[in-house]
Amino acid sequence: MSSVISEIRKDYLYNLLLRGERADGRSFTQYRPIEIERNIIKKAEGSALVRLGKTQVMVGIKIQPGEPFPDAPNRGVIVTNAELVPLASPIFEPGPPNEYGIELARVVDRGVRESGAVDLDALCIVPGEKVWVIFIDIHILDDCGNIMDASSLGAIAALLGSTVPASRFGLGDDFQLPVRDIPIATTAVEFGDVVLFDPDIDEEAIADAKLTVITKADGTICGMQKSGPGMLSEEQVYRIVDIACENAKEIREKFLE
Amino acid sequence: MSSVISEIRKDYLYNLLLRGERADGRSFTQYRPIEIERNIIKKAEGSALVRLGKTQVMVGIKIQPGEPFPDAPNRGVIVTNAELVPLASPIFEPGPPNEYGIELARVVDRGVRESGAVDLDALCIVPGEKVWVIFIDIHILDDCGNIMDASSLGAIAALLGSTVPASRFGLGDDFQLPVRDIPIATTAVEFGDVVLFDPDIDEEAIADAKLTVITKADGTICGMQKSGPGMLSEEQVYRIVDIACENAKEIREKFLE
Amino acid sequence: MSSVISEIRKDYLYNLLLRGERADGRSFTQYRPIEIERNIIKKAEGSALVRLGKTQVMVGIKIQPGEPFPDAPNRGVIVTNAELVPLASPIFEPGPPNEYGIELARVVDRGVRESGAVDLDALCIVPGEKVWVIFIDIHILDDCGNIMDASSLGAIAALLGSTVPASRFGLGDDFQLPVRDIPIATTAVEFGDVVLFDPDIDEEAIADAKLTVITKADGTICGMQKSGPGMLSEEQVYRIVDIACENAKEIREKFLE
Amino acid sequence: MDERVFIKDGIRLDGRRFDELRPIKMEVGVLKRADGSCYMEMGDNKVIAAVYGPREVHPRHLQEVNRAIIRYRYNMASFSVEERRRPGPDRRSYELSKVSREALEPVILTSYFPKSVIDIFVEVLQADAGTRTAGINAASVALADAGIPMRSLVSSCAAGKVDGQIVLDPMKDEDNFGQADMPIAITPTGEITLLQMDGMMTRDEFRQAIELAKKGCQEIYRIQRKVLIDRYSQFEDLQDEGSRR
Amino acid sequence: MDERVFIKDGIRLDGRRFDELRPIKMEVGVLKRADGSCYMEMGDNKVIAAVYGPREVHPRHLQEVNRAIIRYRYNMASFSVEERRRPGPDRRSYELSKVSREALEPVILTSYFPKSVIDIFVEVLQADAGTRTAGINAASVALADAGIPMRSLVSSCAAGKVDGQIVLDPMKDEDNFGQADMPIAITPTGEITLLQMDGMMTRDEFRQAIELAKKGCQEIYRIQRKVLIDRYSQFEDLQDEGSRR
Amino acid sequence: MDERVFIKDGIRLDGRRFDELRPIKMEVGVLKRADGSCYMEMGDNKVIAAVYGPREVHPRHLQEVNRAIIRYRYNMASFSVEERRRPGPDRRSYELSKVSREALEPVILTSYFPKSVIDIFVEVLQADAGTRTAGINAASVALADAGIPMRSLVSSCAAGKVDGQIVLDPMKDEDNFGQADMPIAITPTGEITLLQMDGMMTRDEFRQAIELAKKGCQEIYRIQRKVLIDRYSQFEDLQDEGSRR
Repeated sequence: MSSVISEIRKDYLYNLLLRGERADGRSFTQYRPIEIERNIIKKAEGSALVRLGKTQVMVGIKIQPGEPFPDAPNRGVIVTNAELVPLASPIFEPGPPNEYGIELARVVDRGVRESGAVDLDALCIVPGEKVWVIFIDIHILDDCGNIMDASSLGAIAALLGSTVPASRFGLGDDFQLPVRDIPIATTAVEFGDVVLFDPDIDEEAIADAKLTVITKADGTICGMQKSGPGMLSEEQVYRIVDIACENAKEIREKFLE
Repeated sequence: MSSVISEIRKDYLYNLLLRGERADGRSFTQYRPIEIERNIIKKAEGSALVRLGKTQVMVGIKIQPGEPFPDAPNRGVIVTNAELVPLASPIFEPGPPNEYGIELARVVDRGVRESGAVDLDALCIVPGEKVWVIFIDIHILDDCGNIMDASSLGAIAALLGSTVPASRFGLGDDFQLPVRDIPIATTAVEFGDVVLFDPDIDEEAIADAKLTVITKADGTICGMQKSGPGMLSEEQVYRIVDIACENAKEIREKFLE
Repeated sequence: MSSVISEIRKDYLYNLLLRGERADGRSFTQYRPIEIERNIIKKAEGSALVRLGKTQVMVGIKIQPGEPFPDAPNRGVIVTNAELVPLASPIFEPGPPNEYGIELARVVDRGVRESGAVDLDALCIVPGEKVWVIFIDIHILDDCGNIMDASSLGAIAALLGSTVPASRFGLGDDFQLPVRDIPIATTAVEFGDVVLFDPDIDEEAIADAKLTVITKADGTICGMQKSGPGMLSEEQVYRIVDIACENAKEIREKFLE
Repeated sequence: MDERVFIKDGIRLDGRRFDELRPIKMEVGVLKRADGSCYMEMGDNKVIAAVYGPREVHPRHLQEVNRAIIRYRYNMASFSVEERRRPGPDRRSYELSKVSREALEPVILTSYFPKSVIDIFVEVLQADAGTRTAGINAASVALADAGIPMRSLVSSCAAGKVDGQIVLDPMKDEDNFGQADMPIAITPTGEITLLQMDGMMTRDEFRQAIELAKKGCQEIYRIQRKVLIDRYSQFEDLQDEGSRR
Repeated sequence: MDERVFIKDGIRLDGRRFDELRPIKMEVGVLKRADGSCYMEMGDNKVIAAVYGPREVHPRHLQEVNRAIIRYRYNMASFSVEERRRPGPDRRSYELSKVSREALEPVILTSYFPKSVIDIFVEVLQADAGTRTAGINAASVALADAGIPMRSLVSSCAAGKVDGQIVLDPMKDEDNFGQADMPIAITPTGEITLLQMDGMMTRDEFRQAIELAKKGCQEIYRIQRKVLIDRYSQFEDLQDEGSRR
Repeated sequence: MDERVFIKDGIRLDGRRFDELRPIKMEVGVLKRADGSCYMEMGDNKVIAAVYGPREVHPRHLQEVNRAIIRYRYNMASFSVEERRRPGPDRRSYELSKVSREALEPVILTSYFPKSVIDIFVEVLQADAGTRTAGINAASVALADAGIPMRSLVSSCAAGKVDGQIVLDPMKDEDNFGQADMPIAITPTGEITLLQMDGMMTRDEFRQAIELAKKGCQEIYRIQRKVLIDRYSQFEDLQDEGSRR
C-alpha cells in the first residue's frame, strides 16, 4: 500500500471510529468469523487451519521422542516455532524468524505452557532420558490482521486433535495427546479512548499499542503481552482484560468444546 | 567483462555459429582438451586436478568413519560439496555455497550415487553404527566454462584412485575404494537449432538453456539436469542425449579405463 | 568523530609527538592508570573489571565439565572469546565477532596457553572423557584504546581469582584454579622513529603498525602479534620487545602478585 | 534392494494404471494479500503458491535495467513430512527453487517490467513425492492470477520407473523404492522448461518417460486452464452484476 | 511442584516484605565513548546501558523520512548466569529487545530527528531475575544522559506471585518457583508502556499486581530522577567553576 | 611432552640443516580468469593465489574516497589436511586473513585507485605448516602479475624453535612438537610487515629467529623475482614474435 493511500485509509478509519463504527461493520468487541479445519495434514500428528476473517494460519503438530530438559527430567517438551513466510504478506521476508515471528511463537508458547494445557507429566518415556517432544509449528498463510489470536487458536485446536505416534517408534500403542485446558488468546488495540478487539490489518496499521490476554477455561489469566510502540492507560488495560475473558469464553465454547 | 564488450562478443559468437563455427575452431560436439592429474594431494585419500581447456577443477576425497543414515544402516555414506571459491571467477563471491554451487554438487552427487559407482555395501564397519563416509569436495580453481563436466570428471577420477585409510583409524589394512562404474557427465547448450557440447565461458554466457546428461559405462542414463532460464525442444533433448552417450563413452575410454 | 576533526586532531598529535610529548602528558613508554576489580560477578567462577585509563574491559571466567581435545585427552581445555559489543564504541557493530574480535581473543588465548599459565594437567576429571573447560569471556565495555592489553590483563587477573566449581557438579570439593604463570601483554604503536606504549584511542587511530608482546614472569617471550596496515623496522621491533619486558614486569608486580 | 511389488496386473498400489495421474484439485485466488495465488493438491501433495509483483527490487544492485528478475522460493513446512524437518531452506530446496524458477522464467515476459522483481513463493503443506511439480503448476496459475503477462502456462509432472515399468506421476513409495524419477515441465506447445532425472533409464525408457510425462502435463494444462477460465468468468459475472445495478 | 516456602511470617527469603524492592544502585555517565550511559544494580542484577545517536542509519532503506528509528539490543554476557550461555542473541533476547524498545519508544520525541537512528545497547553483566526491567530503567536514564528529548522517563519493575501472594520485584528463586511474573514499565503519569505476564493470576490478583508494580516503578522513578539531578548539578557546578576562572 | 628427537647431528627429520628452506616451486599466471595469479609449493604446502582488481566495491559504503581497500581471503580446502575440515572460514582463517592483508597492504600503492577494491584470494590445497607464509609469497607475486603498482614485493617465512634450537621454515612435525613458531614477512629493504610468535623464546633466541627468518625471506625474494622476470621476458619474447609478423 503506498503511503498516500495509507494516509487516506487511516483518516477514513479514524473518522469511522469516532462515529463508533468499524469498516466491516463489527462492534468494537466483536471477532471476525472464525473457521477451524482440523487434521487436514495427514503427515502431521495434529493440525488446524484457522480462518479469522481473511487471515489464514496453519498450525502443524509433530511429536517425536527426544531428550528432556535437565531441570524437568520426567516431563515432555514443547517447542514452538512460527514462520512468517513471505507468501503471507508483502512485508514478510524470507530468512530466519525476525523479532515479530519470535514474539508470536513465544507468546503462543507461553499460553500453552503456563496454562498447563498439555499434561507433560504423561509424556515421559524413559525418566531423565527420553520424553515426547511436541513441535508446534505455526505457518502464517495470509496475514489480514491479528495473526496472534489466529495462531494461538490454531495451536490449541491442533493439540486437541493430536495423536502421540508411539507405535511408529515401537513405543506401544498410539494415544491421544492429553490436553487438560484450552487457553485462548484475545487481542485488542487502542485508539484514543476506544479499544478494538480482533484488529484487521488496516486497524493494526494505525494502532500504536496492542494487548494480548490469554485466559484459561476457568477464567484465570495465564499470559499477557503488550506490543507496539504505544502506551495503554491502566483503565484501558483493565477494560481489555475484562472483555478478553468474555471473548475467550465464547470462542472456547463455540469452537473447541 | 563490461556489457558493451559482452554484447559485441555475443554477436560475434552468434554469427560464427550461423556459419557452423565455434570461436576456438571446435566442432559442435567436440570437447576442449582434457588433462587429468591424479593423487597430487597427499593429505587426501584421493584427488584429481581436471583441466578442461582453460577450466581447472580440483576434487579431493576424504574418507573417515562416521554414522550411517538410519534408512541404510549397513551402507557407506557419500557427502558431496562444491566450493565456487572467488579465486576462480570474478563473479563468484565468498560465503556459503549459493544455488549454483549447490546445484553443481547435487548433480555430481546424483551421478555418483545413482550409477552405483561406489560399492557402498562394502563400506560398512559396524552395522547400524559405523560406516565409511566419503567426502567428495569439489574446488573450482578457474571457471572458463562447463565446470559441471569438469567437476563430475574430477569426482570419478579422484574416487578411482582413492584408498580407504583403515589403518589410520585402527580398522585393519588400507584398501582401495571399491568403484564399480564410471559415470560421465556431458553438457550441451542450445542456440536456436544448434546444440553445442562442452560450452566455454563465452558460449555459456549467451546460451539460455543447458542440459547435462550423465551416463554409465553400459550406456544407461543415470542422471539429467536442465538448467538456465531457457527451454529445449523434445528433439533437442533427444539429440543431446544421443551425442552425450557417445561423448561420455569416448571420455571414459580415453581417460579413465 | 567527523573526518575534519579527526584530521585536525591527527595533526595536533603528530606535532606533539615531534616535540616528544603525548596529549595526556605521559612519557612514550608509560601506561595510563590501571585499576583492577576482581570477583565482582558472583555468577562467574572468576571475573575482573580492568580500567586502563578510560578503557574498560570485563572478563568473566566460567568453568564447566566438558570433553577434552582428542590429541590431549587428559588435559583441561581453554576457550577464549571476545565480544566487541556495540555499547563500547560507535564503530563496533552487533553480530558475531569480526576479525578484530577474533584476533583479540586469539592473541589473549595464545598468551594464556603458550605461557602455560593454567595447569591444564590438573584439570582432568575422567581421562579421555571429561575435563574442566575454562571459558574466558572478554566483554569490552568502553574502548578508549589498547583493549588488547586491558583484555589480556583482565584474563589473567580473572583466572588468578577463579574457583573450579567441583561441588556444583558433584565432583568433589571446589578448588582454586591452579595458575602457574602470569603472562602480561604490552602493546606499542610506531610513529616514524618513535614508539608509544599503551596507545589511547586517538593514538591508535593515527598509527599504522602496532606490536603486542606477551612475556612470562621469567622474562621469556610467549607470544607476539604485529597488527595494522603498516610496517616496523627490525630496530623498532627490538626496542619494543625490550621495553615491553620492563613494562610487563612492572605491571605484574604491581597488580598481580 | 526391495522385494515389494508395486504393480500387479497392471494396477499400482493406489489403484492407478501406469499412465494415470493422481487426483488433482486446484483453487485459484485463495490468498487475499498476495497479488496472485493458487492452492493445489496432487494426490497427497498439498501446496500453495503466491505471487507478489512486479515490485521494486531490494537491494538495488540486484536490479536488471531491461527486465524484471524472477525469484522463486520453494519451502517445505516443518510438519509436511513424516519426520519433522527443521524450518528454513536446505540444499535440496535451494536446488528446487533454482530449477523451478528456470522452469517458469522462459514464459514470463520479463522485459515488460524493467528494474522490478516478480516473487514466487511456494509453500509445501504436505509432501508425497511430486512437490516441485505441484509447486510449478500452482505457481504458473498464480502468475496468471496476478496478471503477469506470460507467453503461456507451464505444466509439470513426473514420470518414473517402478518394477521396470515407466509410470506416470509416482507417489512417495514408488519414488522411494523405484528405479528412476524424472520430473519435467513443458509449455502447451511442448517446449521443455524443466528436466531432471535420477535413477537409471535406458535411452528407450527415457523416450517413453518423456512421452508419458508430456501426456500428464497436457492433462494438467487442461485443469489449469479450466480453473483460470472459471475464475475469470466469475469476475465477468460479477462485472455483469455490477453493471446491472 | 515445589515444597519450598518462600514467605514466612510476611518476610521473604531475602528479608524483604511483599512490597519492597531489592536494593538499587544507579550511576550515570559511566562510559566515555557512548553519548549517554548508565550502570544499574537491582539486587543481584548488574546491567549497563549505552545510547548512541541520533546518528545516520545504515543501511539506508531502514531510514524513516519523518522520524528517528529506535534500535534496542538487550544482550547477556556469557558469564552473567550460572550456566555459561553461548554469546550472541537467542530467541528470548530478541523478544526482550523488542518489548523493551516498545517500552521506551512512546516517550522519545523521534520526530525531532528524521532519517536518523537512536541506538540503545543494554549489556547484562549479572542476571538474577529482572534484567529486562533493570535494562529499561538504565536505558531510560542513559537516553536522558545522551540529551535525547523525551516526554518523560520510563520506570520499570515486576510484580510476581509467590506462595499465592502478590509480591514486588521477585528475585531469581521467586521467579523460578513462583506462580506468576509480570514485568511492567510506566511513565510518571501512569501510562503503561511495557506489560507482560506469564504464570497464572486471577483478575483480582492481576489488579493487585499492577498496583504493586506501579508503586515499585514510582520508587525507581525517584531514584532515576535523583541520579540525573545529581549529575546535572555536578555539571552546573563545573560550569560555575568554569565561569569563575 | 614429547620424547621424539627432531635434530640429530645437526640434521633435521627431512634432511635439512637448521638454516635451510624446504624446496620451493613457484609458477606465475596459472589462472585465466584472475587478473593475476601464482601457484606455490613450499615443501608439502601447495597454495594458489589470485588477484582481482582494482575493481568496484560492493557494498558501496565500504568504499574509501582516497584509496583502494584491500581484501584478503585465506581459505583452506576441505581436503588439504589430514582430518577433513568443514568448508568455510573458521576463527583461525579470519585471523590469518587479517594479518596477511596487513602484511601486503604497506607495499601496495592504494592511493592510485580511490573507491576501488583489490581482492586477494589464497586457496590452500595442501597444508604442512607454513601456509600463511606461502600464501603471502604467492599473493605478492600474484599482485605483481596483476599489474598492481607496489613499492616492492613482500617475502615471508617462519623460524621456529625445535629441540631448543632455532630453525628455519619448520615443517608440520616441527611445528606441532616444537617450542615456538614465528612467521614473519619483510620487504627487500628489511621492513617487517608480518610478525607473529607463539611458543616460548628468550630475547636472544628471538633475535636469532628474526635473523634466520630474514635470511629465508631473502632467498624467497630471489625466487619471486626470478619467476616474475621469466614471465616478463616471456611476454617480451612474444611481443617480439608479434612484431616480427
